[in-house]
This record gives sequence, C-alpha cells and structure tokens, in this order.
Amino acid sequence: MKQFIVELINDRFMIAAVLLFGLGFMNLLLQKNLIKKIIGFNVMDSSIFLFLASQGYINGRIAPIITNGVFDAEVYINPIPSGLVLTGIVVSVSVTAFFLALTVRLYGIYKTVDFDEIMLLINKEAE
Amino acid sequence: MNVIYELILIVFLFVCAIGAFLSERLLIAVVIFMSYSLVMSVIWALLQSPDLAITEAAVGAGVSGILFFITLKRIHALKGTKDE
Amino acid sequence: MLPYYYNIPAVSILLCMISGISIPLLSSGRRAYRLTLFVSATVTLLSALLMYKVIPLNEYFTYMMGHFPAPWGNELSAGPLEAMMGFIFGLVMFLSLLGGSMTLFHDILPGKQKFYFTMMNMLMAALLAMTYTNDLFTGYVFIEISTIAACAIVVARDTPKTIGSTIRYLAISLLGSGLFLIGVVLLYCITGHLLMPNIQTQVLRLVSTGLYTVPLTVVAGLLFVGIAIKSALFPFGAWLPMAHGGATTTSSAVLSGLVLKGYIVMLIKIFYRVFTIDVIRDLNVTNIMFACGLAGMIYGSIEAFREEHIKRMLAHSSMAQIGYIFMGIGLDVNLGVAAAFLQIMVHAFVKPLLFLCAGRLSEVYDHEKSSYRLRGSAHKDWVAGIGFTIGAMSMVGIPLLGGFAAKFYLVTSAMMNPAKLWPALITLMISAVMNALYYMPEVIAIWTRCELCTPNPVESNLGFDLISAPLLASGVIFLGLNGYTMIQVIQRGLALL
Amino acid sequence: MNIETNFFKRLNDWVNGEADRLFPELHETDAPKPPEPVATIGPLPNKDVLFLTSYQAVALIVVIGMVSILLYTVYKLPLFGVADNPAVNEVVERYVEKGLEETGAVNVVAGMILDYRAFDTLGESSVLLLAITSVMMLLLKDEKNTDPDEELIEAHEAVIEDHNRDMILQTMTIILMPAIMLYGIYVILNGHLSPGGGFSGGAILGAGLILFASGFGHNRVKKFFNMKTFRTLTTIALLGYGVLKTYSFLLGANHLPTGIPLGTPGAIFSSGLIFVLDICVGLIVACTMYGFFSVFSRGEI
Repeated sequence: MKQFIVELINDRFMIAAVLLFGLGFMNLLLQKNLIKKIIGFNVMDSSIFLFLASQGYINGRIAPIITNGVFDAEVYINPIPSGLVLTGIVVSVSVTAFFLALTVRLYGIYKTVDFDEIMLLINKEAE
Repeated sequence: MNVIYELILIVFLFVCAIGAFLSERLLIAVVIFMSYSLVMSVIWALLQSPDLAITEAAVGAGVSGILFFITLKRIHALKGTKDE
Repeated sequence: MLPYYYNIPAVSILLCMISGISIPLLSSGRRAYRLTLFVSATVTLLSALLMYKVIPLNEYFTYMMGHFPAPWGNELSAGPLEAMMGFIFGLVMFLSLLGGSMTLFHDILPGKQKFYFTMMNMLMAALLAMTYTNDLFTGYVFIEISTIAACAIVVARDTPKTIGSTIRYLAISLLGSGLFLIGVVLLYCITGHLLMPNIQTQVLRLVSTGLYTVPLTVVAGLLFVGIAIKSALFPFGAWLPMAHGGATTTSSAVLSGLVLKGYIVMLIKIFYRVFTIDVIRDLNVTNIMFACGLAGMIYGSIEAFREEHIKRMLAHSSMAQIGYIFMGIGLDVNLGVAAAFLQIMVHAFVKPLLFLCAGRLSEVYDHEKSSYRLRGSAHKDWVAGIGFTIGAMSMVGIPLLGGFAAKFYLVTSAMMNPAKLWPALITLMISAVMNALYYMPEVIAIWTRCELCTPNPVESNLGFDLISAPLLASGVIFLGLNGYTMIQVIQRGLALL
Repeated sequence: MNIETNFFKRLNDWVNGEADRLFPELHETDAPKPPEPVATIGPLPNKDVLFLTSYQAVALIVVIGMVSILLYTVYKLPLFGVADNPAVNEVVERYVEKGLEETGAVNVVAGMILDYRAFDTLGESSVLLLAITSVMMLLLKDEKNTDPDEELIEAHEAVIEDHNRDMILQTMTIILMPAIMLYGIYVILNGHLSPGGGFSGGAILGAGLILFASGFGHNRVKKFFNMKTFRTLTTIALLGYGVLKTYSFLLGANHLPTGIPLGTPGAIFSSGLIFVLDICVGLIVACTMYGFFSVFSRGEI
C-alpha cells in the first residue's frame, strides 16, 4: 500500500491530467448550458496539454535555454513537449473563440443558451 | 519541496475545475475558469517550461477570459452588473 | 539533387496555404473565386504530373521540409496512393466549385464570400497535408485546420438551422481531434518519436519485447475512435445529416466527398506506416472496424430510406458508404483495404455529382427540397437529371459504373476471409437492396412528366453543364470500366506504404 | 454609524450583484429590458425525455470507461520525470546540443518551433487566421445577424459609456499601457534569446490593445487600427511567414544553402530567420486577439 502511495505521488501530474480530462469530457457531454460546455472543452484540452508537458519534465533539470555555454543534454529538460503544447494552447484558444461566436449567434436567434432546447427548436422547425 | 507545491496546485486545479461547473451563475464560472488557467500557467512554470507559462497566462486567463465575458454580455447573462 | 517532381507535394500544399492567406487582399468575392479555381486546377495538374511520374516507377519518396532530416524536422512522404488522392482532391474540389458557383453566390452574403474562399483554400491545403504528412503532430495540426474550415463552410449559409447543426458538428469533431491528440501524445510517450518511420521501428521493438502492450492497444483504439468520429462512422455519425443537409451545394459536395475521406486516408496511412497492418490485425482493431462498418451500412441505408429531404437523404447515404469503407478495411485482407480505397475514390466522384445535380434539380422548383415535389424536374434541367441518374445507378451498383467495381472487389475480398464471409455478404446484399429502394424512386420521380407543376426557368450555368457534371460522370464511368487496373495500382501502392 | 453599515451593506450587495450600487445616483438611467425568449418550449414530449436521460446515462458510462482505460494506461506508462524514459533520445540530444549552432537560437524551444519543426507553426498561424475569419464570418454586422432591439440596447449603452467614462480604468490604462506594450515587444524581439517568442509576445500585445480599447472606447482605437490596417497587417505577416518558410523549405529539401547568416549567438539580430518569423507570428497573434475582442463586442473591427 505504501509503495502504491509513493507511485501515486510520483505520477501525480499524469493522474491529475487524466482525472481532469474525465471531468472536462463529462461536462462537455452532460452540461446543458453552452458556456459550461465550452469551459468543459477548455478544461479537457488543457488537461491533455498538462499530460504532454509533464512527459517532458525531468527531475532536477532546468528549462532548455542554453546558458553560459553549457551544451550537454543532461542539464536541460526535453524541449519537444513544450513546443507541441505551445501550438496546442493557441489552437484551443482559436477553437474556443469560434465556439463562443456560434453561441452568440444562437442566442441571437433562439434567445436561449440551453443546448437541448436549441436542438428541440431546430427539430421542430425541420418538420 | 517542489512536490508539495505541485500537489497543492493540483488540488487547487481540481477545486477550480469542479467549482467552475457547479456554480450556477455563469459570471462566477468564468472567473473561476480564469483562475484555473492562471494556476495552470504556474504549473507550467514549475515544470520548467517558461514559454508555456507566459503564453498560458496571456492567452488562457487574458484573452479567452475576456471573450467569455463579452459572450456573457451579449447573451444578457450578466445579472445585476452594469449591463442590467 | 532531388528529381524535380519530389517538390510537388510541398509546392501544392504551400500554394494552397499562401493563396488562402492572400485572399483578404483581393477586392471582391468573384476574384477570390477565380483564384481558388486557379489554385485547385494547378494542384490537380501538379498531382497528375506526380502520378504520371511515380506510378510507373512505383516509387515512394520522403521529402524533408527544411534542412533537417527525419527525426528532427518535418517530413512529407508521397507514393502512388498519395498522388492519386491528391489528384482526386484537386479535381473534385475544382469541379464542385465550378458546378456549385450559382448557389454559392446566391446563398452567401457578398461581404462574406471572401471568407468562404479562404476556408476553401485552407481546407484544400489541410486535405493535401493530411495525405502527404509523414509526421503525426503535423497531422493533428492539419486535422484542426480542416475541422475549423469544414465547420466554417457549413455555417457560411447563415440560416438558423445551419448554425445549430454547426455547433453540434464542431463539438463532436473537437471531441474526435481531442482523442486523436491523446493517441499521438501517448504514442510519443512510449516511443519518443513523432515521425512515422521512426515510430514504426520503436513500435516493432516494443511489440517484439512485449513492453507497453497495453498503452499500444489503447493508442491504436484512440486513433481509430478519433478518426471514426471525424469521418462519421456509425455510432458517432449523428452530426452528419444535419451538417451536410443544410450547407450550400458546393460545401456539402466537398464535405461528404473529400473531407470525410481525407481522415480515412490518413488513418490507413497511420495503420500501414506506424503500426504495420499485421500489428493492427493482432490488436483486433480491425474487428471493431468491421462491426462498426456493418452497422453503419445498415443504419445509414435505413435512415436514408426514411428521409424525405433529398440532401439529408444523400448525407445519410454517405454514412452508409463510410460503413462500406471501414468494412473493407476491417476484412483483414489486403484486397479488402484496396477495395476500400477504390470505394473512397468512387465515392469521392459520385457524391459531389449527386449533391450538385440535386442542388440544380431543386432550383427548378424554387429550392424545393422534398423528393416528392421534385417530380419531372429532370425535363427542365436534363444535364442535372442525367448526372443524378448516373450517380444513383453507380450507388445502386449497376455494372460498368464505379459503384459496382468497388462492391465487386469488396465481395471478392470478403470471399478470401471465410471467418467474416457471411456477415459481410449478407449486409452487402441488404444495403445494396436498400440503396435501390431509396435511389430508384428518386430517379423515377425526377423523370416522370408532371403537367400541373409550375417549374420556373433555369439559368444555365455553363461551368456545371459543360465541365463539372460531364467530368464527374466520366470519372465514375472510368473507375467502373477499368476497376481492375485501379485495384492493381492501389495494391502496389499499399505494398509500398 | 449608519454610513458604514449602509456602506458595507451596499458593498456586499454590489459584490453579490444585487440591483443596488455603491453610488446609485450615477446609474439611474435604466436600460430597456432584454427581450423575452421567443419560443417557449412546453413540457418535453416523453420521447425526447427518454432520449435525453438515455443520452446522459450512455455519456456517463462512456466517460467513466474512458477515464478508467486511461488511468490503467497511465499506470503502465514510464514513470514521470525519470531521465531514461523513451522520450529522451537522440532527437532531444541534437536539439539541445547542436540547436544553438544550427538555428542560432539560445532558446531551444523557439529554435525547435520556428526552424526544426517550422511546418507545424505555419499550420498553427493559419489556424489563427481561420479562427478570426470564421468569427468574422459569423459576427460581422450584416442584414442577417442584426436585430432591432439589440441595436437599441447597444446604442443606449454607447450613450452611457460616453457620458461617464470610467476614471479608474482610464488612469490605470495610461499607467499600464506603455509597460504592457514595451513588455510585449521585448518578449517578441527576445523570443530566440529568452523564454517567450511570437505567441506569448503577441498575446501580451493583443491584451494591451484590448485594455486600451476598453479604457478609451473603440473610436479612439479605430483611428490607428481599423479593418484595413488589421487586414493588411495579418496578411503581410502571414504571407511573410509563408514565403520565407517556403523559401527555406524548398531550398533545404534540395540541400541548397539558404545563405541566411546566423549571427553571433546571444545578440538580438542572431539566429537568422527565427528573429523575423518571431515578429511575424507576434503580429499575427496580436492582431487576431484584438480582432476577436472587437468583432465580439462591436461586430466590426
């Protein structure tokens, strides 16, 4: 049991990322309000990036800025994940902006932000 | 020493995430979400990736927070504030 | 020095991106339309040149983007299959733009037409990059580009229904790309690489040493589910009919003809170049594909049968065709995957033809969409009538047409796999009958004379009458006639992957 | 005494967002009520209720299944923060060791983003362009998305805004504005030397512009930053990025030297192309972030 706790503490970021992903994913699906859905989507996305960036970290090493001529790789952490996550953060911001723009337009038309209500109104219009 | 900081921050992340979804007023949910992305940028700093910390702080809390506020204003969800 | 045609993949992707970026500088929507037409035409010619060079030599090359070789910099990889897909993407994009231009300029407000063409160019670049990429994270970035661009061209029509269906489409396909990203991240954790050949060496080492087998199966599952969500396979395809039904004719033609296929081509490439197809078969991901494919064929056909709105009926039938493709891949036989590829190519020609002709036919009775009231519309617009008839017959599987060739090779590949023979044959038979049950009444309806209807005059759109309908129809007939040579070329290409 | 209780009561009310305010006399002009929801939904037909509840049950099962699968895989993955996990291989070694001499960038991450894997970042910047284009496609004012009572509320608010400019916000903007802009420009220019780079610097500049617009109103910003300058800036920056990168892609692939000097590491004008690309990416991100704000709040840039 103690060994399990030590391992839990050691892998804290990955477990936190997976649980946050579950939380965000659940809210993306179950929340009725569109704004809450978008927050859920943001939580889900940033948890994936937390998982990726925590893969790059190596204990006891510093950020990959080459300072005063120290070149060997044992001093710095792995730079690739932070490069990928940088791209990911900007992608998730632009997608959130698109999502919010759609919500504003939907409110303009249906005067409600409740996703199920909107879908029912659309189906009612379709017949 | 770092481990304790990170554990506290992770607990705070969970508190923010759950708080953002349980709060019934949207304004509070957005504010809590901005603090969530602020804590996330502190975690990036602790994980030795400063680029991400600056970007997440400026983009996560800054710009997407503002976009959320304007959307709330446009869907008349700001109860009792200047908008009313 | 590299032979000159090695640069074609990179040039065609960058050409589309730069033209997409520079469209805001143009003054009017029309000019942006002409630029997009020119760019898709050049991409078609370039890919044709690449096909002409690569297929006889049966050559597969990788192309370094920038100064740094494989594991360090980005890379593109092209072979006969990718060249063919690039050619089809360019050609069908060109023809759908040309064919649907009338409704395009009618549906979208003048101020916003330029935005629409930026989206089209970027979608073109994303489709090409997804087929040519040799790097998983570049694949993810271009999947995001194609998601935003696809949702934007659906919402370009600005009616309440399209906005509602777009938000659902965006939410579900973001879920799909999120799962795909988790797959790429997990793969990076266990293999340490992002470039497909390097990952393959690591994966084969892991499989042989039996290390990390659980993460490997989860990664294969996640990549499959992510792409299945985005290409509207059966359980995940709820967003497709509303999104494709409501959009303008060109958008729905491009969406159901090309965008759904771009993801599947990337999945096939990942399965062949990252996991190698036998590893995938051991992880029995292909059985899930087979089951979902069968269910998709039945569900899509039943929904299309019940549908009254002609465009939504076509959207449902694309869900059924996606089921065909995944069933082909799931047959565990190389000929099955080749037949799936042929089905992709046939469907990339047939569906835009059907959407364009349906759009023109519905204009005869001032945008009347219900199939019952489209009676006798073919007499007023006979080009669209003939095009629709050819497309419907190919979907039903009349010999000498593309649909028949694809179904024929699906059946022969099912024969080669006795375990999955009977379910495949039965579902193929049922869905062929269902296809006939909802396409044939359509064809009969548009050709029966109708005295008391009041069709309004049809403005002739030369681009549609002279170029796009004939070319799409001849593409279908060409694929139907020499299906055998196509299967040979595809199988050689698959062997090279 | 009653001023405090009154004051604290009002402060408490104000924080909780009740109608009463600290200084009620300033805002007694009442804005017209927002319109009632147009289509009210009666009690849901039981078919939909069944669908909704079953949807929620299935969604819950899917989420719990997904989380348990991922937890089990995390349990099997290499440990966190260990030096010999498979991700630390010859790829990382080359980025760190030869990164400085090959790209000239002291900040290895910036070198990796803008030189080793520049194709991803080109895709990335076009994602930004797509996002702002799609938001403009949805929210730019035209006959389809403007309705009269929305206009009324907005016109009314413009009147309120012009009357009592928020003194606190304006003075703070005057103080903060130079600092933010300078810091943003510093982060962009030193992208290859210190942490930061195009994305973060651009976001800071964008946030600075947003602060200025919310402090002094859109018309002041429109003097120097309207739709035309927005369009030319983003297109020139992205075209610059695309053309420069196409030049270096095509030459690099054919093993031809691009002849761009890498300069002395550590100096501002070092690392050849990365410096220029950082400025382009910074411009794109700044304009897009400000574009999001103004299209969302005003419907035009």
